[in-house]
Amino acid sequence: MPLTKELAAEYLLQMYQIRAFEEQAEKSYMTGKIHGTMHLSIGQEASAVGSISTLEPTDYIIGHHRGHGLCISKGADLNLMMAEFYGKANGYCRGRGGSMHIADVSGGNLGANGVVGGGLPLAVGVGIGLKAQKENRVLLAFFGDGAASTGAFHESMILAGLFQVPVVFICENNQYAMSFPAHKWMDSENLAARGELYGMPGVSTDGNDLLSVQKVVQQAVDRARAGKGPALIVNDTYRWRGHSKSDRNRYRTQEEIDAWKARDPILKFREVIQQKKLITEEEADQIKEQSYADIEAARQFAEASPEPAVETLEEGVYAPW
Amino acid sequence: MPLTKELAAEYLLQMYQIRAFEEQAEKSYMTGKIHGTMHLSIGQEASAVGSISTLEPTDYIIGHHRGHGLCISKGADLNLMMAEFYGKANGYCRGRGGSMHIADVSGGNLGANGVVGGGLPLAVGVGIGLKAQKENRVLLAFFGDGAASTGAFHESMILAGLFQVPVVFICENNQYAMSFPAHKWMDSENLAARGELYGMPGVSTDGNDLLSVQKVVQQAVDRARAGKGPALIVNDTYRWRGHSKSDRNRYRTQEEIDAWKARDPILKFREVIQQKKLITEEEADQIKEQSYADIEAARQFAEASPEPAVETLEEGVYAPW
Amino acid sequence: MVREITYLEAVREAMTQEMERDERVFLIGEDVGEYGGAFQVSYGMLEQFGPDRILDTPITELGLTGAATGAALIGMRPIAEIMFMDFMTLASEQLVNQAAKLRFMFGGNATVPMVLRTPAGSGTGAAEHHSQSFENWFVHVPGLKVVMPTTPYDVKGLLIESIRDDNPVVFIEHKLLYKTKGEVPEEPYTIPLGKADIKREGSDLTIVATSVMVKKSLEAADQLAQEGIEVEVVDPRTLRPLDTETIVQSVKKTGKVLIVHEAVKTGGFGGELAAVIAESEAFGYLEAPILRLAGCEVPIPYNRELEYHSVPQVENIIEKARAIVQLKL
Amino acid sequence: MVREITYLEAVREAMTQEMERDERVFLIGEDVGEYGGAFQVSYGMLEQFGPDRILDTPITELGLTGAATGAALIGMRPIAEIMFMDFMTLASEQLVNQAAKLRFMFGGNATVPMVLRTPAGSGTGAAEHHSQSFENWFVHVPGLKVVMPTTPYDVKGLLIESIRDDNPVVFIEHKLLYKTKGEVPEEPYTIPLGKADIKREGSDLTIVATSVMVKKSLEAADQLAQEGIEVEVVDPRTLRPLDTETIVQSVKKTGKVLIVHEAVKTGGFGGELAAVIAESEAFGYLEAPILRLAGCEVPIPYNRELEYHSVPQVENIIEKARAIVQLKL
Ligand SMILES: Cc1ncc(C[n+]2csc(CCOP(=O)(O)OP(=O)(O)O)c2C)c(N)n1
Ligand SMILES: Cc1ncc(C[n+]2csc(CCOP(=O)(O)OP(=O)(O)O)c2C)c(N)n1
Ligand SMILES: [Mg+2]
Ligand SMILES: [Mg+2]
Repeated sequence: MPLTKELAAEYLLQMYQIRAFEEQAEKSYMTGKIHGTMHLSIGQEASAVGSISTLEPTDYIIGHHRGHGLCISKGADLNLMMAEFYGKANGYCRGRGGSMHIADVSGGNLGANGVVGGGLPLAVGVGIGLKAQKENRVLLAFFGDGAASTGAFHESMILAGLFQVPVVFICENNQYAMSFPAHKWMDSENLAARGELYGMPGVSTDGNDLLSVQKVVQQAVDRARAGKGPALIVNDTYRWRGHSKSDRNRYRTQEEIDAWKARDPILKFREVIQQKKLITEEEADQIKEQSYADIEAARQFAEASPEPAVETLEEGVYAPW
Repeated sequence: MPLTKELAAEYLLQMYQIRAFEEQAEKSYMTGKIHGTMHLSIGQEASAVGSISTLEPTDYIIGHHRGHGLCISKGADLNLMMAEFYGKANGYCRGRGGSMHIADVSGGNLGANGVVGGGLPLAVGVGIGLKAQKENRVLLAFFGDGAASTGAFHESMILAGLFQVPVVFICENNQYAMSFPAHKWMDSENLAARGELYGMPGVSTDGNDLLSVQKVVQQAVDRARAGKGPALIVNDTYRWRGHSKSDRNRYRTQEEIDAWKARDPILKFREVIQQKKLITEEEADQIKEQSYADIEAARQFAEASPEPAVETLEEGVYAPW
Repeated sequence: MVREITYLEAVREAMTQEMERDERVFLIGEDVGEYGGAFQVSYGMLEQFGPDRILDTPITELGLTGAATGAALIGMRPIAEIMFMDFMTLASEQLVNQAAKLRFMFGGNATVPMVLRTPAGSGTGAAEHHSQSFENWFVHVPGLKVVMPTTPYDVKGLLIESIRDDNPVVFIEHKLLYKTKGEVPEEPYTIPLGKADIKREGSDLTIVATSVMVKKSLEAADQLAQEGIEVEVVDPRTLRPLDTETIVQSVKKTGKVLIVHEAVKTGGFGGELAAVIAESEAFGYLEAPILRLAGCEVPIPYNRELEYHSVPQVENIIEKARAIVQLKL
Repeated sequence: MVREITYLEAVREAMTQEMERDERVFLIGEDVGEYGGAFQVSYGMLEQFGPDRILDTPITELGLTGAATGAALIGMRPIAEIMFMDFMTLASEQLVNQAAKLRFMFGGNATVPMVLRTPAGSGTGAAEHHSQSFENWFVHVPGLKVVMPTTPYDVKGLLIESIRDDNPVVFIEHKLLYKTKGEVPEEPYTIPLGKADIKREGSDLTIVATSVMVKKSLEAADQLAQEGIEVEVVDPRTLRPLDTETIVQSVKKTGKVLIVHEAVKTGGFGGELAAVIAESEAFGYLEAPILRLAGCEVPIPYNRELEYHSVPQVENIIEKARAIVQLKL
């Protein structure tokens, strides 16, 4: 679709909201307001927004443990999302899921997953269901480079190719699985090349360039919606922060991190749309401020929200309840 | 290695012994002397003998559920093997394993496996051990086209490529996993092409041609022994019999079966060596008779052998015992 | 008189009638189509329902189990078949971490209506990798329901109920029961999950048994009756949720209990049963220790004799039951 | 006085000393190298032993578990690490069907000396997929041994013993215990598998607890002592093989027993313990029902409060123990 002023502003806002959400998440954690762990997607904003901007509201996504950005791109309510991150009763999962499991089934977000690769078999099944339901919906299934090494990936790709499900598999290759460097066993081209062997197109792209991500994903989404089956896309990108709070960054150099920071997906997109005169410096700054304000509001909402009542502990294990 | 008279006779003998063993196994089953099930490798003899003829006696193999031929090629004692098939106390596994689990660890046969793909992760570990032990031994790890669709295959190939283990992975693609046709998701070329992506050479060959199998496997074995890492080989072949005794052959046509029978790996090899004057018609016939006599002797040995004593049931669960 | 069909036919009839009634129901598994399933359970269903509802997969236990889970998550009602229970080990991640937990993890805002069917058990000479029973693994997982039927009648009613249940249900069949016959009404009917069935009434001893061991216990009970020992045989039918009430009442009545299952004794479901009884009001009524008769501490061997002796048989049940009743322990 | 180190350091020291002693021993797992393991257990070992003995793998639980098994099959003595017990679901096929059965299946002509280490348990806010305990799955598998240590001293002795054992051993650590300190001799030593340890003597009640619940039970026991209730705390340490003797003797002495573990109650190891006691001679000495205090029937939720209340805490143990002793049930 053509990049209008409105869309350009919308994408920029979403990317800044993701960045702001992650920065707030880190602060909340550092100040002891959150226990547990979290996985920040700072540096991967273009992959999330570029991919999900191709969907209709009625379409689906399945995320992964580094999924805050995916939720926001899918249109999550920032308050309910932050409330869930805080483990509050009015969060998306009533405080049961937290950072790693934020989901909004009715909103088409089938959830993040704590098991690496765990969402891929689910994606095949969602695809089988979508085919049967004949409403021309599609699913974007996100996973990391680490997930690509799991048996779940192989079995899921085979089944997806076999049943020609309307699912676009998107690998966010941020170069590492915790400390394990993807290049030790594959790179984005190598991974994308497997698509053909699994019976679907495979393509890798610059995951820090929102427009190039959007272009390849749009093609795959259109194909899937037209009943032409699945596709495998690899967004080549990088996470700026450590894997999680336990990460001491022993496995990579500051030079490498800086080099990728110099390729900030948000600034890159800003430049493009400013050059194209789709937005002014001032408007862009306002959007940035706006997004940080939105997140600050979400933080206040979350912190003011109630804890789940202990008596409700066993609710939701079985249906009905 | 050059094909001498002796070797030609040896290979022919082994192939006939395999054929004879399988035919006897079928008879024994039909006459109710065996309970349980079995998987016959008639039609795949060249894949077993051609592959394993490249090994030193100190090398290893890991087999699969359709593994009788692999055991014989690795030099199994036909009596002990038949005794195990009969579940007798003096069989290779003291009657505990039976058709699907015949192993001879001290003889380098690390066993068949009842779990499809179950031997592949083991193969990676054997390779890691062989590397550490520095005795220049290699392992041939056999699996079927069905095993190639398992997550175990994907994870094992990645680990094998990563650690550059001295293991040659040999897929015996007999076109079906029970009733599931391999062509629905891959063919031998497609599968072999994955080798490169996993960091090892991949090649497919005519699995019914002993000499072409031997040629490609020999190259891979030499590479592995030289410390140059693993390889993936696909032997394109066919099983003449049903998957197991429960098979009603609904999923394939008699024409297809007949077409493959016309490509009998044993007759093919006989023709070649007779043309090359490495053997005479009479000698070949004698070898055939010999092999059937060997198997008949094994049958008699097995049937005359004792059942395991019930008091020994719990022996061998834990070491030591 | 009601028509008789086999346990296997009852499984097929339940699946077929539900697929005719509800188009969201489909079957997915290895060789469930043309082949008809390794045990011919789904034979003929491909012809009736076509490849869009009878999905043949390559060998992908983890993948197909997750596929069923994902389809259920968006409103389908899948039945997945794992060819042998031994391979549930490969499926367990998606079953335990995804199917069982998605609803709770998402705050109750997801529903996962699916059935995972699999045949367990020894006695077919299939050896270590095709003979296991470890139902207690799944009894240990909140979010799952576990059903283990014994008769063709129970199979049909419980499987239809399981398909209509809005939770993931592990439905464990037994290879040795597939060919057994029993009276089964032709029209669809349901049996509630969580209700035990007293398969035989008795006053001297309660035997709580599962799956094929119910059949063996009933045979044992008949022979014991000739000695004047009246055994009550309780079949939980559903292992999770468990009908504790029926079990406890029976033990209060008889004062003696023997637990029988095929799975290995240590760590098995018999421990749960013993604990449930020992912590209940039945404790005060116990006249003898709570005994378990279960599989030996071995993998299932190939040899027919060894295989036979690695799990409880009728004669073992008789002996143990007699010992308890006569308090000769 | 003996040096104090943490539980985590004890794990590292045991692995390090065995790797120095026996070059067949190596460590394989995800991020066990440069990263030092998700919990820093193997920190520094890559530097000492190099990449040929500290093998970093991609995310391949099934593959790396099978790799350890295969290496053991030809004479190596691998230690495999599964980063969180929750992912043992993915590793279970190779562990249960291969590692546990190869020896028996091959007629006793194979040996599989390996250790599979993994941290279990909740309390870190890691939610449903990083908090589970299901040790009873592996207790249920003949061919495996299962160890679940509580103190740094036990960790070192049991882990060295496990590495030297010729069978596959599942060694289950607890995240909340990693930072706890205790006296640990510097030189290598072993503690036999299958020997329980009486962590506290008492005459009024026997508590049989595992892993972190031993620690909580000891805290509870101290407080109960102030009320004049003397609790005996038995730590099996090894779950398979189980030291039934020590447990039975303790119950015979106190006449009352409470079983405490973190894993979900239904289908858990507590059932096995209850059954072992109920079928033993201790049965005749019981003055109260055998009670279990264990995890609630829920996946472990993220919220701190909910997480806290989903597993037994000191106050719950005190309450339950008091009720049993005072026979207020
Ligand atoms: C099956 C499984 N194994 C291990 C882990 C622990 N773990 C959490 S995230 C992670 C790395 C995942 O890498 P990748 O898929 O590339 O995603 P990224 O973190 O880089 O975004 C690991 C090993 C897990 N959650 N699941
Ligand atoms: C993990 C697993 N799933 C299913 C089975 C049941 N099964 C036994 S053999 C077989 C087909 C295997 O096909 P392939 O690997 O091509 O070997 P082939 O039988 O053709 O020689 C299946 C599905 C099994 N043994 N293991
Ligand atoms: Mg990554
Ligand atoms: Mg095949």
